[in-house]
Amino acid sequence: MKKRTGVFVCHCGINIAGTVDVKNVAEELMKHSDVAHSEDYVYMCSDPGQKLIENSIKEHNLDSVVVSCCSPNLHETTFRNCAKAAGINEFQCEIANIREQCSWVHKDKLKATEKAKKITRSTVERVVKNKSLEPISIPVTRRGLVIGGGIAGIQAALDMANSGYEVVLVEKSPSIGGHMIQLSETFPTLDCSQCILTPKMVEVSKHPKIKLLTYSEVQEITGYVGNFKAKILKKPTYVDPDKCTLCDECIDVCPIVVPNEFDLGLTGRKAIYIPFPQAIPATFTLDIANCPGLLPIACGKCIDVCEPGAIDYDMKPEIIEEEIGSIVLATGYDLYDKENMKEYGYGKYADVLDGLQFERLLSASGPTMGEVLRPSDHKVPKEVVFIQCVGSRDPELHCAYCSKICCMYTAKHAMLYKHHVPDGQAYVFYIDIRSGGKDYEEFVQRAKEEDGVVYLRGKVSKIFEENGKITVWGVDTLAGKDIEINADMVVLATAMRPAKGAEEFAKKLKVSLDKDGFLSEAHPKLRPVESVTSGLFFAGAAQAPKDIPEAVAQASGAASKAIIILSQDHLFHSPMVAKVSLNLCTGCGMCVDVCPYDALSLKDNKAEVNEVLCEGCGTCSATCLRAAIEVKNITPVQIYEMIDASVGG
Amino acid sequence: MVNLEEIKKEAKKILEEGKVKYIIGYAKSSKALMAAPAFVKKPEDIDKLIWDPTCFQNLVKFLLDEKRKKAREKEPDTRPVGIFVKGCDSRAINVLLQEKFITREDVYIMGLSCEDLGVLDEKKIFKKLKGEKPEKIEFDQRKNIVISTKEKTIKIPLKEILAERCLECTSSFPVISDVFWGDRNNRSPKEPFKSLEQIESLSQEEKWDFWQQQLSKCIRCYACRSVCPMCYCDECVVDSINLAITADTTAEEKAQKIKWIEKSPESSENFGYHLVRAMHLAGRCIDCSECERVCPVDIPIRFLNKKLEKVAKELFDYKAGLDPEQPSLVSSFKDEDPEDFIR
Amino acid sequence: MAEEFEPKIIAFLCKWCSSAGSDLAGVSRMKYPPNVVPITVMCSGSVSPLYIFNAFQKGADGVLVSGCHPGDCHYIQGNFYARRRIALVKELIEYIGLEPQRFKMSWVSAAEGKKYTQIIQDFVQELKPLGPQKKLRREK
Amino acid sequence: MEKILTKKSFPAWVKKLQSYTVYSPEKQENLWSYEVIQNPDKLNLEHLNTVLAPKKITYPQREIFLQFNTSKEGKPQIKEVLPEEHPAVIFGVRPCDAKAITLTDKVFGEEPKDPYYWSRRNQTILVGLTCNPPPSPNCFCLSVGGSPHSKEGLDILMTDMGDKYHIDSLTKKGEKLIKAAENLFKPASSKDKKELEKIQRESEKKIKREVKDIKNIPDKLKDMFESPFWDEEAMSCIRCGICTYLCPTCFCFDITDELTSTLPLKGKRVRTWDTCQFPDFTMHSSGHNPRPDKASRLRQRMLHKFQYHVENYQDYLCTGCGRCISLCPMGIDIIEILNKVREHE
Repeated sequence: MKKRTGVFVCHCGINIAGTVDVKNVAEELMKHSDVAHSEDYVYMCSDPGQKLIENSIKEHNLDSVVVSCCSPNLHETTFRNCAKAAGINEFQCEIANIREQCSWVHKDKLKATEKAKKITRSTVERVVKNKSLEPISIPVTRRGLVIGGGIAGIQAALDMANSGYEVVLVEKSPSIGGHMIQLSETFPTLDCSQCILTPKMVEVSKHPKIKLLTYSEVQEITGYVGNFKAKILKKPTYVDPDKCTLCDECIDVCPIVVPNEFDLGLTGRKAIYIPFPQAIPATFTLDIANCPGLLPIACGKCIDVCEPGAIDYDMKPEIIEEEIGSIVLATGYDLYDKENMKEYGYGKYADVLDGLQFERLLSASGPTMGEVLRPSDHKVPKEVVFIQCVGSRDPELHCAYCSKICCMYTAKHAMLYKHHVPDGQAYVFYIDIRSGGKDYEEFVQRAKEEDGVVYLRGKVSKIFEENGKITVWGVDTLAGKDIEINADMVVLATAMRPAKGAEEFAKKLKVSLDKDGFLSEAHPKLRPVESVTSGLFFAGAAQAPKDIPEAVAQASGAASKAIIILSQDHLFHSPMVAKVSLNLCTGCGMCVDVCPYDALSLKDNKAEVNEVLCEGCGTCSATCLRAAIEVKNITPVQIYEMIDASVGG
Repeated sequence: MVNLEEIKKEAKKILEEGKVKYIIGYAKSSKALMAAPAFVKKPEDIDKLIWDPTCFQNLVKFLLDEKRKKAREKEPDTRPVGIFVKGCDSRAINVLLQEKFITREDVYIMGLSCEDLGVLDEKKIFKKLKGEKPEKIEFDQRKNIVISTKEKTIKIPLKEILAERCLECTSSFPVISDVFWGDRNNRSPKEPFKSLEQIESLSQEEKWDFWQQQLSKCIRCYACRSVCPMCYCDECVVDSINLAITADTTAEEKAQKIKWIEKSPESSENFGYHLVRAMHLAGRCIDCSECERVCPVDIPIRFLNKKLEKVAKELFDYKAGLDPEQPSLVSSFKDEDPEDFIR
Repeated sequence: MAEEFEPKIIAFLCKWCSSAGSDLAGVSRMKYPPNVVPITVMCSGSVSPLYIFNAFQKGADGVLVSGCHPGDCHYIQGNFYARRRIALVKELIEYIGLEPQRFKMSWVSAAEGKKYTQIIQDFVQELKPLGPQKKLRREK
Repeated sequence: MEKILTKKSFPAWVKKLQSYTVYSPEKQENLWSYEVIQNPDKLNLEHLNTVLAPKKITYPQREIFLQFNTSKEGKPQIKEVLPEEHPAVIFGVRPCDAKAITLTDKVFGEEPKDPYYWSRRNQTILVGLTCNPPPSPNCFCLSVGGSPHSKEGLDILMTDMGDKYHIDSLTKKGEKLIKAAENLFKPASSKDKKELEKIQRESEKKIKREVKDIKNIPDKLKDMFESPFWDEEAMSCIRCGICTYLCPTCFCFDITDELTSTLPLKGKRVRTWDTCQFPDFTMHSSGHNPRPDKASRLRQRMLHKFQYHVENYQDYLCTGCGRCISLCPMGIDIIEILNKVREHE
């Protein structure tokens, strides 16, 4: 059945009319059997122009419109709204681009006009077979989920909660705080990490809109943007936080001692423990992996001494299901594994430490109460060698990328060391110094000039223990001579890696990872906090090595992206999605293979489209051998007609 | 060595046990040089089964009829169908499994190795016979074929009259089967794509002249499509063979039906058909070259499919029909896929 | 004298990169011959071989398929599938004796107006000496 | 009027026929095919069955009926297209193929006569060749009322007599051809005639394949419409068009419009061969298909040839050329089917 299409050719002043005979284009299209009306006007996008379109839609009772003008990127919305205003479906309006793709790039008026006719007619052929479509509306569950309770996760959770949305914050360890809470002072201002972080942690725990789930892990995420379902496993702590008074009695009686993760093994802890004094939630956790057993006969000392009876051996793991609308992933980082760093004697010599261990040594609440002492003999180290790029920027053996923060924290370490041990000497081996960032370069200079840290440009070739000292062989490429330092302590700026287990986790969420295992964003420049899966956003070091300010900034970015979704009760999705002709589909599943959005699946041996997930790319339709699947309003039959028009056939 | 008696024994057994609905095998036809498909339902009929180099047909095609039949029946008999498969045929089964057209339970695969031989090429033989009618044929120790016509009896070494595809075959035994006869010796022809060279070495214009001359012969009887086990669509994209319309197909849907090619056997239309067919078989064709065998006007169709088989192997290291789990050639990619042709 | 042969080119441009790239060429007022008529598709991955053969059958003298650079696809992977499919089409077309110069694929990003201009200019120059494409064209 | 023409002077005769388009079987690679003869000296009449019968000349696979040209306002202009008049001679026509043409003549001769068919047919002169030896191992013309030397439908029948041809001119058209080069022919002697009879007798003996008492087949078929017999026979059919497209007697066609321009809408209406073996042949636009499966299609082919056509034209729609047997990819054999029909209870 014939359509009544209106064709409106815009002069765009002389931008189009200068090279294209617009009247001629309008006349030519009048010959088309589906074109009921065509005219040209100087500025279609102007108010009078839009009025003109609206009026002739009514006057000639058109059911579809082609506007021949500039690129659809500019005025498609304008004219679709205008069509809508005149009472026809917005998807019955298409734009023929005769400016950017015609009048502006050609000189010969005759040929440009011929081309403009073809482009316009091609668009008419398309519109003639366009269907009226309604945007797909998706109800939104207006709650957020933040995975990871480090600084990034905390920031994102707070931002979302403070803008009035409920947030579930899931942290796998017993307390939030992440790595930042382990740090002593932070560059470049040297303010105390715990002092600035703990208020935020408390705010989280007290926030009426934040549901905090520590010692918990997200097991599964199903659904799609606006309508995710999360399955969360809450591991039993065997201690009821409400009853626990933090009296420490249990610690005293617990017979088991294991390395303390918080101090990175520099100290020990009991099987029942509180990760660190300011832990949130402030309560004890019974580490079942190391506890002799939950039966009074096995041990049961803690349960005996617990006055308030907070300890409950019968606590069971529970599965919590949460419905959420958008998700922020902030799974953070870990340091490059000891195992890979044998050449530096790391893990072999007690006095070879990694950056975080050294942070603990420097920390006032650390194992040495802030005194810098050698783990081996608790002597004050007089000569300390700091080595940068340990594992980073080493494509052959380790990680190709730069861990970004090491230059700065090494400078900080050296500086703080000098503050603690003014008569000590700090050496830094570096490849080159990367100190981009506000006050960063000045900070490094301060370390060199004020604190006399010796920077040696070069790599370390060997580290070995020799009569109580750690001998470091290296080379100073600037001086061009070999260096040997008999150090008391060596601190390695080891590379930042995605948090352990992040990979499996990413698989569960179907987010793609880059070659280094960091979360890969939808677009490196323009969509840096979004994943390709809509409704899923990234924050912090899980996406790439970052320092605190960057992590916080990205967290707020991710939060606001997440909020954009939560702020509406319905999302609208383009209805130009794939459609299956069931009578043609043989269920071979090739379309399912190629769909980047998991929008396709097989049901009773036929392909099925999840319209909410489908982005309408059409790769399925080109893959299907039997043309059983096509994208609405850009179907093969439309392309077929457009080819005709475009060759002028 | 494949022993026909063993095959018959197995056939008898599974029919008696009712393990299979029926068996698709080979029997003699009225033409001495070509066996015909046999559909054996009763144990007493197994004696018509044969196995020799005249068993050209890729019987996998008949699984399509079986599937259609099942779809029509109210309470279909869900037992598997027993089917004779050669090496190439078995790869076809893998592709059908890969594309979920059949399930493993639908078939009881009776694998037959071609061992060091393969099947005959009738055309090669007719050349040798110069038009005389073969009355009867015999094979002596898988070395020669002895053909008796009214006038004389001639002995031809089998190698001389084996089908081209068999000479270029890399796995002459079934890669998937429930029962198996014969040996599994992989043969590795020096140049599995040798036969293509005669065309590849031509100049652009010579290539065109060759294909132009060949494809303009096409009378669009669609035997190539009809015999191909991969051509299982109810409706062929390029030219409706069986309009997949149902009572609730709207007039508009019918109107939207694209005529990618016309019915006329004109050069452009014939190219349209054969090009699309070749594309649709890329990564799916398992080189049974039935299409070429059945072509009544001798179009070397295999050269089209074989070419894309070669491209798939060389550019994407993809071989069809070896693994039902692998994704299809065009529904997968590698980051390192070549793109030197892209600007 | 006879009028110079003007090849007809159909260009399948992906909406997000190549079409935007050709828009940029316009915005920057670059100049290229009017022989090319663009058909904007959502993704180079949606260009079926049928479209390409059909364009030649309907008398196109050259066909271009252009998409986002690998890794930049708006739809993550569409252009990777396109790359494979088009490679097959290209080999096939050449094999049956159509001049390979008549079929091209390119990566044109939204920022590469210049590249698009260059591609079209070169394409037209390459096609002119070949004359009209009659091999696959339907008799009129 | 019987004459003798030496093989040596055969080309000379053909050369005298410039006013005609001359077709003759030509060997291409392994196949024989009727082609326009450019060089009469290359003529070779030792051909086996051509893949396509001369039907491809008298009833081509594609026929343009008309051209149309529409415009938005005003009604479409339509121009009928008749095949341009060119007299043609076809040499080496096998008696079975000539017989086949007489069958299609009847069908297309029904009122209203088919102008496209007849404008070609009236222009075509058929010069036959006695089949000695038979051109195909599957020849069975004798079973369906033909013979290797049948004159039916021919304008001239040539018979190979070693170094010469016996020329039997049967119609005015035939006379005309001989007149074109009368001096090349000498009258046939009584000796020649004797030899001819011998050759013809022998040629009949050489036809080995046969359909047993075919006369009863039509009645037999009447009662077999519902028989499961067809399911069995059709099992190995792959629904291709070989048997029917290659059949010299099959005449079914389809009519489609082919566009040459879409704005304005222009195109041609063409007739192309179609076949009852394609599933969409009987597909209704409702989606209902009265012949839903291979069995019903094979049955249709058999019943049309040996029941319906007999009822309508008192003749089998089969001339025993054996093409459908020789070229069926799955070895379906029309003779075996008919013989089974005969035994069918």
